[in-house]
This record gives sequence, C-alpha cells and structure tokens, in this order.
Amino acid sequence: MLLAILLGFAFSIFLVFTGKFFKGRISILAAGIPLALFVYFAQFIGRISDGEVITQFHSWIPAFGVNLGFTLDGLSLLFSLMITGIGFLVFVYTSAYLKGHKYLDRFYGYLSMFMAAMLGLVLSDNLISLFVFWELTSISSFFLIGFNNTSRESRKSALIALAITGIGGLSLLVGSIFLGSITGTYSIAEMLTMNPEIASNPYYILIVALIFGAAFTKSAQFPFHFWLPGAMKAPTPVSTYLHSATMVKAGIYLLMRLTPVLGDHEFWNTTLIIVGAITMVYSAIHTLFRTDLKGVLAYSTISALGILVFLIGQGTVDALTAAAVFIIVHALYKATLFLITGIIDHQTGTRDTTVLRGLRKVLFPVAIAGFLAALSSAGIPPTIGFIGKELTYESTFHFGNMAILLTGLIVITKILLLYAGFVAGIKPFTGALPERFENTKMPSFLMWLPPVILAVGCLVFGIFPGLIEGSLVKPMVSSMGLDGKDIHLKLFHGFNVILLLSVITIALGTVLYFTLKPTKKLEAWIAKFEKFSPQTIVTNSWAFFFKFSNGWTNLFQNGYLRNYVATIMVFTIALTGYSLFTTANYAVDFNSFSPITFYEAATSLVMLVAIGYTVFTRSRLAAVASMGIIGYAICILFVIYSAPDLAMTQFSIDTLTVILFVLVLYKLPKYLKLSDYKMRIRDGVLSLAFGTIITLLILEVLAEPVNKEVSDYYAANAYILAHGKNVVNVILVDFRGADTMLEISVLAIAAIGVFALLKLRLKKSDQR
Amino acid sequence: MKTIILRTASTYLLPLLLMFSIFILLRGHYSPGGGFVGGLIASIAFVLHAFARGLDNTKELLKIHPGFLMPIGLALAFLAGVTPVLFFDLPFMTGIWYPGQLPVIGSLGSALFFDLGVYLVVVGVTLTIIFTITESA
Amino acid sequence: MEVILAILIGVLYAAGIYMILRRSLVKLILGIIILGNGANLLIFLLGRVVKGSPPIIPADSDVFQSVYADPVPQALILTAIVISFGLQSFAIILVKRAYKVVKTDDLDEMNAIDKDS
Amino acid sequence: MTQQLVLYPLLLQMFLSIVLMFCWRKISWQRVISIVGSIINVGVSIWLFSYIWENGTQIVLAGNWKPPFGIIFVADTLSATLVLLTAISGLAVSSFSSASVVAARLKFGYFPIFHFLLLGLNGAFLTGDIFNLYVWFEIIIISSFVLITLGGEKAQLEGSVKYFTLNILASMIFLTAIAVLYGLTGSLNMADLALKVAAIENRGLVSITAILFLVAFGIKAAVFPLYFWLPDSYHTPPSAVAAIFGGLLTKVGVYALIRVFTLIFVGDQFIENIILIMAVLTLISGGLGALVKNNLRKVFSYLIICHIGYMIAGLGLFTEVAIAGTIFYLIHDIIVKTNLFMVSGLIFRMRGTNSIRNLGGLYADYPKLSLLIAIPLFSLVGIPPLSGFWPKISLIIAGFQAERWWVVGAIIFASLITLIVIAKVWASVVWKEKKELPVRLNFRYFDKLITIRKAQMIAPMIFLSLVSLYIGFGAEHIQQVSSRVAGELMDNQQYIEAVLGK
Repeated sequence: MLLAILLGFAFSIFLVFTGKFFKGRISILAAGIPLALFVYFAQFIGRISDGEVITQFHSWIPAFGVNLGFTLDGLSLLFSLMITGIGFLVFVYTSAYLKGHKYLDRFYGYLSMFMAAMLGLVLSDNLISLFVFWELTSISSFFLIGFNNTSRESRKSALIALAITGIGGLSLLVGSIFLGSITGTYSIAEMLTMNPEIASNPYYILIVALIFGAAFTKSAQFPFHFWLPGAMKAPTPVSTYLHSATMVKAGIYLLMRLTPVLGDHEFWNTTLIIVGAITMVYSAIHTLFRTDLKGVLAYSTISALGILVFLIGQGTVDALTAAAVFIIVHALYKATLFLITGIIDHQTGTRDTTVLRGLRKVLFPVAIAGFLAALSSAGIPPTIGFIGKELTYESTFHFGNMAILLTGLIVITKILLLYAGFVAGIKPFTGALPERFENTKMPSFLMWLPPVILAVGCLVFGIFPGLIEGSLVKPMVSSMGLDGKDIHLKLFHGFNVILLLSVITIALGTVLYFTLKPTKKLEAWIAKFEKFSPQTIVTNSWAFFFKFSNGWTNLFQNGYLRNYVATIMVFTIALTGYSLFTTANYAVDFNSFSPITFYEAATSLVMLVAIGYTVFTRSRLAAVASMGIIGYAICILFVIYSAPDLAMTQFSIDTLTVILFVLVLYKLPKYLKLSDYKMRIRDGVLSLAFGTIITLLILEVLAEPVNKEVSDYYAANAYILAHGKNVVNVILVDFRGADTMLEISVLAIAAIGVFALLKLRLKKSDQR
Repeated sequence: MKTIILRTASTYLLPLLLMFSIFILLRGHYSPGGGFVGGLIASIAFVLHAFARGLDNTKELLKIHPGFLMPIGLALAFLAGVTPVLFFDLPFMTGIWYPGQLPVIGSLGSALFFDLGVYLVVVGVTLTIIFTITESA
Repeated sequence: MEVILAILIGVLYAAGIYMILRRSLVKLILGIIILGNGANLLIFLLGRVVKGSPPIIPADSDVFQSVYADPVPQALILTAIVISFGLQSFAIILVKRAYKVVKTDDLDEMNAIDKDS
Repeated sequence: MTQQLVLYPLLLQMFLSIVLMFCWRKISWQRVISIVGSIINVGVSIWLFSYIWENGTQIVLAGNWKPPFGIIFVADTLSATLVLLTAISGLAVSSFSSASVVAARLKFGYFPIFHFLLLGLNGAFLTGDIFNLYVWFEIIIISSFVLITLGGEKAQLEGSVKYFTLNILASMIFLTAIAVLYGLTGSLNMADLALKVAAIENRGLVSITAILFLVAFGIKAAVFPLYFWLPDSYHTPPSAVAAIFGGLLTKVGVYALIRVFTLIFVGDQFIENIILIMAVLTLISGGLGALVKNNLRKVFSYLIICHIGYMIAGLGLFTEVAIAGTIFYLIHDIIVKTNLFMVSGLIFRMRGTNSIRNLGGLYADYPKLSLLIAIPLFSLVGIPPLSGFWPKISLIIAGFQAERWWVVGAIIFASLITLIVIAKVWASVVWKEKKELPVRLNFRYFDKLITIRKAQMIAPMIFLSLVSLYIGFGAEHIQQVSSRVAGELMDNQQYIEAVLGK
C-alpha cells in the first residue's frame, strides 16, 4: 500500500524533471497510474467483503509515535476506489480538456500528488500521518485552484481555500495530539477499544470540537462553506475531482473513521445533526438563483456534504448505511454533472444557465449522461440515487422524537437538490438550440466518455444494487463499528410513507424546476443578502484584523529608536523593580564599608559634576570634554583602589576616544533640536528609576558573603605556575588568554569596519 | 602644528617612545604594563610623528600599511596559542616556558609572544583608525 | 565609601540611559560610553574594592604576603574597556558616516526605511 | 588528535579569518579560501558531532587550567549540533556570498569579517565560561556591525544605528548581569556558577540577575518586547549577510537563553511565566507584523521574530518534551531561515527589487527555481512532512500536559499566520503576472551572471533545501538528537559533572 501511495508522489516528482520531454504523451502515462491503482485496490474487494481488514506497518518516526500504518477496510476501500476510479476518468478527461496547455505537465504533477495524498489520507491508521496527508491535500488543492495563476480571482480563491482548510488542518493536528496524549497512541485501530474512556475524559468535548473544526472546514460545512464555491475557479477536472468527489469528502471520511472512537455521545450527535442540517438546507436554497452552472453545482455539493454530516450525526445503522450509499451516489452523479459542465464550457465557452439550451442536438452522448445523472441526483428510480434517498428518509423517519423535524428538513433539501440536478443535467440540453451554439462541436471521446461511464454507473448500480451491497456498503458500515448484517439494498420497498415522501419530493421538485426561472437580475437582487453571509462576515473581520495588525505593528515598530529603548527599559525596570521590591531584604550594613577619604570625595564630586554637565550642556565639544573628565575621574578611582593597569588603560583609551570624537565632531553642526519638556520628564523618570534599581542592587550584593576561591587560586599560582607577578597581566595572557585573543580580534574587526565605512563607496548600480 | 621644534623633537621622540613602549610591553608580566598599553604608546609615537611630519612621511617611514600589522599580530598571538596544540599536544593557550631567566623579561614563554601579538594588533588598529580618519576628514 | 560608589554607578547608569533616549546621534554615543563606564565600575565594585595594594606579587616573593585587590574584575574590566573602545571608535565613525549620508544628527529623521514598509 | 577536537572549529575559523586578512583585496583568492575552508569546517563539525554523539560531553581546558579557574570549552550535544548547523549554513552563505556580494564589498574585508562572525558563533556555542561568552558575543556583534554597515548605503546606516544601539544596550545589560553574578559567587565558570547560584540564600537577588540575563539575551534573540532592532535592520544589508543573520544571529540569543535558564537559573516559577508570556506575545507580534509588510525581507524578518516565539515557548514550558521541541525547531529554523534570505537575494537579483507588490512572474520565467524556492517557504510553514512541522507536535503535547491553553493557542495562531503569509508571498511573487519594472542600468541581474556565479548562488539553496528535506523526512534522527539534548539540558548535573568532574 505504501508503494501505491508513493507512486503518485514519485510520478509528480518525475514530472518536475522530465515534464518537458513528454509534452503530449504524458496523458497516457499519467492516466495509467490511477487505473493501475484502481485495479490494485479492486482486487481486495473480495477479501474485504469477507470481513477481512488488511493492515500494513512501516516504522517512520517512532520517536514521535508517528508511523506509516495503513488499514484497508470497507471504509478506506470505498474511498480508495473512488479516488482512483474517478481519478482515472478525470485524468483521461483532462488529457482532452487541457490539450496542448503549456503547463499540462504541472497540472498532472499536482493532480497525481493530490491523488497520492488522498490515498494516504484514507489509508492511514496513524492520526498524525493522516494529518500529514490531510495537509498535503490542502496544499495540492491550493496549487490546483491557483492553476490559472495569472488570474487574480484564482489566486484569491486559492488563498481563501488554503486559509480555511489551514485552520481546519491545525485544528485536526491539535485534536489528534490531544487525543494521542490521552490515549497514549496515535493509532486509530488501538483507539477503537477505548471509546468509553475517551468519552468520559474531561477533554472529550475539546477534542471532538477540534476534530469537528477539521471536518467542517474540509467538508465545507456552514459557516466555513464559502471557500468551496470560490474553489470552482480551478479548471473543471479539479472541481470534479477534488471539490466534489474526493477531497471535500475527507472531512466526511474523518467523521466516519472516528465514529467508533468518538461517536455515540450526545455532543457528537447533536452537533453533527445541527451543523449538517443547517448546511444542507442553507446551501440547497443557495442553488436556486444561481445562473453559473458551476455555482449551482458547488452549492449542491455543499448541500450534499451537509446531508452526509447530518446522517453521520444520527449515528444509527440506518443512517450510516444511507451515508455510505449516498457517498457512492453523490460521487457518481456529481462527477458526471461537473464533467459535462466542463464539456459545455469547453465547447460553447459559457456556463450561464440562462442561455444554455438545446445542446442535445450537438452533444448527444453528453445529454444522455446529464439526463441519467440528473435522475440519480433527483432520486428517481431506477437510478441508485433513488435507493440513496429512500435510505435517507428511512433513517430520519425512525429517528426518535425528532423524526418529523429531521424528515421535514431532509425532504426540503432533496426537493431543492432535485431542482439543482435538473438545472445542471437537463436544462442545457432541452428546448431549441440557439443560433450561437449551432456550430458547437462534439469534443474528443476522451472527454465525453468519462461522464457517460459514470452516468451509466448511476443506472447500473440502481438496477443491480447487489453489486455494491455486499462488496462495499456492508464492509463500510462494519468498519464504522456497527453491525451491517441486515443491510439490503433494493429499489422497491413496498408502498409505505417513505415512498410517499419520495413521490412528494419528485413532484414538488419538478414543479419548482418548471416554475423558477433564475435570471441575472434575480441573482443580482439575491446577492444583496450577501451582506449577512458568513463569507462577508469573515471578509470584514479579516479586514478589521488586518487593520489591527497594522496598528499593533506600527505601535511598537514606530521607527523611533528612543521609543524602542524606552520600551526595553520599561520592561526591564518593571521586572527587576518588581523582583527587588517583593523579594529583597534591604539589609545594608554600613559598618562593613570603608570610610570616605578626601580624595575619594573630591573625585566623586568631580565626576558627578562632569556627568551633569555632559548630560545638560548644549555644546557638543563641552559634552565630549566633560565625558573625558568622567573617564579621568574613574581613572583616579582605579588608582585609589589599587588597579594601576586599569588606570593606565582607562587613561589612554579615554584620551583616544576624546581625540577621535574631536576629529569627527568638528565637522558636525551644533545640537539641533531638543526634545520637548514632557519627553524629558518621561526619560528622566525612566533613567532615574533604572539608576536607583542598579544602586539598590549593588548594595544588596555587597551585603552578601564573598567567595574568593577563583582569585585566590590565581594569586597563589600566578608566579609559581604562570611565571608572572603582575597577576592582572597573567590573567590576561594566560589564565584567561582566550578572552584577550578575542579582544584583539574585536579591535581588528572594528578597525576594518572603520576603514570600510570611511573608504568604501558603492557605485549606484551596486546599491540596493 | 608643524613647528620646527616639534619636527625636530619628533625625530628623537619616535625612537624613544618606541623603545619605551617595548619596555612597557616586556615588563608587563611583572609590573603594570603589557601589550595593550605598550601598543598604545607606540601608536602615540607614530601619531605624533604624523602630526609633526605629515601623514605621508609617517606612512613612508612605516613602509607597510598599518592595517597590515593587524593580521600579523593576530597571527602571532594565534600561533602562540596553537603552538602547544600543534607541537606539544597540550590544550590551546597553554603556557610554554623556556627554562631559565632573562634580564628585564624574566621567564621567556609563549605568553610573551602572545603579548607581542597584542602589541602589534593594537598599533595596527589605532593607526588604521586614526590615519583613515585624518585622510578622509 | 562603597555607598557613594554605588550611588555614582547608579548615576552613571541613569545618565547613560537618559543620553541614549535623546534624539541626537552624538548624545546617543556619549550615553553608550557613559553606560559602559558605569558597567566597568560596577564590575569593579562588586568584586569588592581594596585600597593601596595592587595585585602584583612583591619582587622578593612568590606569593602574596598581605591582602591584595581582586585581580579578576580588573582583568575583566580591562577586556571590557578594550572591547568598548573597539565598539566606540566604530560607533563614532558611524556617526560621521551617517551624518554625511543622511545629512542629520537627529535620530527621528533616520526613518526613511520604515516608510516604504 | 581528538583531545582538542572541541576547539578545531574555532581554530579553523580563526585561521581562516587571519589568512583572509592577509589576502586583502585579492578577492578571487578569498572566494576560494572561504569556500574551501567552509567545506573543511563542515567536515570538522561532523567529526565533532559524531564524536560527541559517541562519547558524550567533551571539555577542553584553555591554557590547561583546571576548572573553574581557566576558561573552559564544553561541547555537549546541543553545542555540537549548533556548531554543525553553523558550519552548514556558513558553507551555504559562503558560496552564496561569493556570487551575490558585489566586488566592492568583498574588497573591503567582507570575507574575513564573515569568518570572524562564524568564529564568534561557534565560540558562543562552545564556551563554558560566562564572561568568555560575553566576549564571543562582542565578536559577533562587532562583526555584524561591520557587515551590516559594509557599503554604507543610506538605508544600511539608518538600520544599523538602531541595530547598533539596541545590541550594545543588550551587551551592557549582559555585562551588568555578569558583574552581579561575580559579586555574588566569585566565579565565572558556568557549571561552577550553577552550583554556587543554587546555594545562594537571597533568592530575590538571583531572580533579579536572571531577569537581567533574560533582558540581555532576549534582545539578542529578538523576543517581544525587545525585538525592535530586527525589523528595522535585517532588510538593509546584502542578502548574503541577511542570510547568516537571519539564520544564526537571533539563534545565539536563543541558545544563550536555553543554556542559562537550564543550567544556572533553574526552577524560578516567576521567570518561567514571564518567558511564556513573552513567547506568546512574540508569536503574535511577529505574525501580525509579517502579515502587514510588503517587502519580502521585512516579511521574513517578522517571521524570524514570530518563530523565535516557538523556541522560547518551549523553554518557558520547561519540560523535557517542550525543550526537545525547542531544539528541533532551532535546528529546522537555522537551515530554513538562512535559505529564505538567500531566496530573497536570488529574487532581488532576478528582478532588482524585493517589494512584493512589484514582484511576480517567477513561475513563468523560472519554473524550476520556483519549485526550489517552494521548499524553504513551505518548510517554514511546516506543511507536513516538511521540517517545520515536527517540532510543533512536541510543543503542543507539552502545552497540553501543562494545560497552558493560551500557549497552544498562540502556537496555532502563529502557524496559521505563517501559512497565510507564505501563501500570499507565493501567490504574489511566484504566481502573479510579471510586472514590468524600469531596467536598472549596470545592475547585475541574475540572467546576466556567468554560469559559475549562478551555480554559486543556486547550489547552496539546493544544499540547504536538501538538508531541510532531510530534517523533515528524517525527523526520526533529528528527534533523537533533540530528545537527547533535552535530556541533557533538563538534568544539569550531567553538565556540571562533565565540567567539574565530580
């Protein structure tokens, strides 16, 4: 299985380097991969339907508990077949749809990367590696939505999609890690037995909420749904493959996969039912007034995803069976509808439902496919859509005391979706052919065959539901932890309420289809309500957030050095001051200090005056001179306190610094402006506070006991071992010689810097 | 500045100060002094010479660009540091001492070469900085 | 005397910070130098000061006979002073260059780069 | 041979700097010496790392004075890892510099200073003496001052004044902290300090000292609210300089924080909380800044800040898992950030600007290079399984265990912002249509470079991209290293015993 997944990645990397050589021929090569994988996965059908679960394990990063563990059971098998099967058709379709496109190789690269990631996602048993693949699907989706990268709209949509699914991805990551932390494993298989413990864990709600965050964003649930219509900017094969058949179902997959681990809890069920219900009704209504075929399909896809979430939320065998069947139903008809939309767009150049008519005369096979898909979407027998719908009604109808409400909601949704299916699958082909479409040509069979195959699937599985019953649906329901023994799929269940509901649905839907005529005007009028849509709210809050970021950044990073210094000082003073005043013990023993002599007092006084003068004088030269005096005063202190070497050094350095200053300064003008009064007060308070803290700190430290172990060692060994009597110099060249080595390096570097600063002049062209 | 007195004085001052700086360098291990202060005194000697005779004269006298003293000094100090590593299999900067005593210097060891390196670097650095500033002032 | 030194150091720190907070580039450099002096004295004082007995072993002896000043802080300060000298001379030249190129000593005007975001 | 192994990277860099100084103005020589030297350095560093990995912490006593009296160099796994990473980044930037830095700058000591900077970095990672650490820091900052001003353009000078002032301020605070520490303990050896500080009764004083260190290193590491120098200066020097700065300079601050707060100042709840709050605000502030900026290098600068937050958060959580996350992130970040700034340099050479608004069309003009650029960009975001992803697992686990939800929240927030920012960058720089810009006369556009120069620019990117791919896909190995480092750090007795030999 690992190889199966890696194949796609390998191919996309392969294309990076060789894409150019293959030009037209990559299509066949590319389409061969999903086909081969489809066959590979199909051969497991027998074993899986016998109840076997095939697992594989590769160690990857045991240090994190992250491994490539793969599980092939009913659930992952169905998804794998969908991914590779529809993948194959989409690959074939693309070869004609994007024929001769400059970047066809890139497109296949992204597509096969996506396929591989998606396979990895559904096969992974390890939550973290699942997350890895999950993110890879988001990223490949980003690249595919932005495939027309010079279009501003495409880029924007790609960004929005990535941002929304990115939030979800992180939510999944955190949820998985938390789940892993409380169970001690990331393996889903190992978690299966821990449901009760997990449900009673105090973090249960948090974890489930995080997992929901992932599932809802990926599967475009309200209020995160709006990225999906935007994602339709991608070329049609992408919309078909990622944004209807596979990737958006990753969220559904996740919920199904974790049902046995996290499900069967009130929070789980209620949230899913509510969110699913809102999504399915809300976006079904949205399909009504759309005039762009892809827009209609996008919203009907969201609605269908809502139905799936809604069913998973119910969590009964009936509901999950319905969900399992509906996934197949939806994949078949929605992919068909998208593909034919692509054909229409490709051949006629428009997707506007208000002008498209009568195309059956020029695109006959496509019309057949559209018709079948529309029937299946409407749930009209004998398509498989009918079975799906019956099962759905069945489950809601028996769902305790909420049955009436839930059934009502799902019926309304189904009525609206019928309309949507008809608009996409039937409307463009009926009626008279307008003149402008008369010259429409049939596309290559590579393009029309895939939707026809899928549409035929809708019919065949409807007539012979046994084909999927034992092989796919039952194992799938069992892998969600339920007993799927009693599942029997059939077209006709006898005359009962469910059938009546079906009839009502079909009747009302058909009426709706014939009465409602969306126009551009109507669409524009409806668009006014966009003000209240989640998309607008998110866009506006984003704008606000962006403004806030700007304000925040400029508040701190305002370009004024003194503000930076002030902030740093405030921070330092606050922390040290707090510590000093809460913990210190103010024990200053004045007796331990040495008495003050005249020289010391005089030197200190001179220094104080010099400091004051340096700070407040208005002449630069005077400031420099008095700074020199500070240095000399320190020099005298060094002499008094037995540090002759220091005094010598301080003296010469101080003199040199003053000389340098004077050399530089006499070219500069006088001090220009002075900061205002308030500013000086602020700075004065800040600096005095810091000075005070330093003084107090010194007194505190001086009250502590002294440890002279190190200097005693130096004193004792300076002559005996290091052959020197001036201990300071011995330290400099021997005990701590490494410091001195670096010190002269610092000097050398500084000199080079000075040299370069003064001598190096860049030519204009060399500048930034 | 370029008075005759100073010019004449600098002729004698330069060698005198240089001698003094070397003395300070050598005695550093026993009394206040050392490579750093020694280097500074030597630089002052050259700076005075430059004031008196003009920068070009001093440069001519020096033959090489003072900046060149920096890598030489660094190399010397570095060698003093790595010699024990390379030849004696002792750690970096370990003092290597010549047995016996010399006048003025006292014990002769790698520390002295190290200090000499410091001296050269300091001369190089100070002169580079001051000469560059004077040139571009 | 230690108290007076402690206060002196506090004043040096305060003056240094105050100067750094000014708008003039020259004052900024002066502030840094004063701050550096403060830090050096701080090391010196915290290593405990002793009067009149430099850490030089008497010529006639192999070890110290009496109390001596702690040589370690002195060595540290020496290193620190020299390093500061390197940094300061570089800073002073930086002032010169900045003044030549930006044509001002006012730090508030040195923000052109922040406007182009 | 191996007795002095710890010092070899230092001696080699010192040697290179001196030799390069002798080759003043002979820039062809300098290019060759620098690249060859850097290759040797990578070899030496690998040797050191594998030796440490096999034999545990090694020490060298400079001057052969027994600890705590002389200066000591200590290589534990953390130091050896960082030395190795410095060598790798150094090699990449050395090659990149020789192509992208203009000859005028090379003639004024670019390469010697560059190697001094690497020397300083290695020294800071290897030293076991707190004052010596200060001196290494000074080597680093003076080299960085020279590099950041080299060329003396207006923007460079303006940026460097801020860079200079705030870094000097940090050094002064660092020096003050050392003074206090020496006053309290009379020692400078870090292992010895760990013992002596633990024995001090006046905990208030210890706490204040720790805060001073926190501020000093916090400024270097660019942590909120101390990071201001970074966004104002990192976009001004040549991109090769920015690459080594972006990759390594702030990381020295992070290293110092890690070292000091796992070895000397341990177990102060107050400080740990402060660190956590700073980390969270750093994550947020950096992210917000990256979001609003429109200059490629400014965006990256803010991302540096933002991602420092992850490492600091790990330090603040202070569990073995969290520290392992910090170390992993550190390893990833050094490689990727270096690469990113080289990318910005490459883009600059291609188009003559780094303004995101004016960029575009890379995908059409340079499809393969665009994909190469994608690797560091998306590694930075942490698209799994690329390198930036894995450390987040450790950090989130640690946050969960400590029940610090706000920390986890900030980590997530920062990841999301990074994702959005990078996607935005990608969309407008790579995807967007090319904008016709006025052609700059005599500007050395990428297309005009001779092949060898092109190779010198592209090869290091490929090299670093491969390294970051390895970090991502071979996360097992990196995590082993990180866990081992975290284990060593959390048990500071191990370090103390290795140094003082008790």
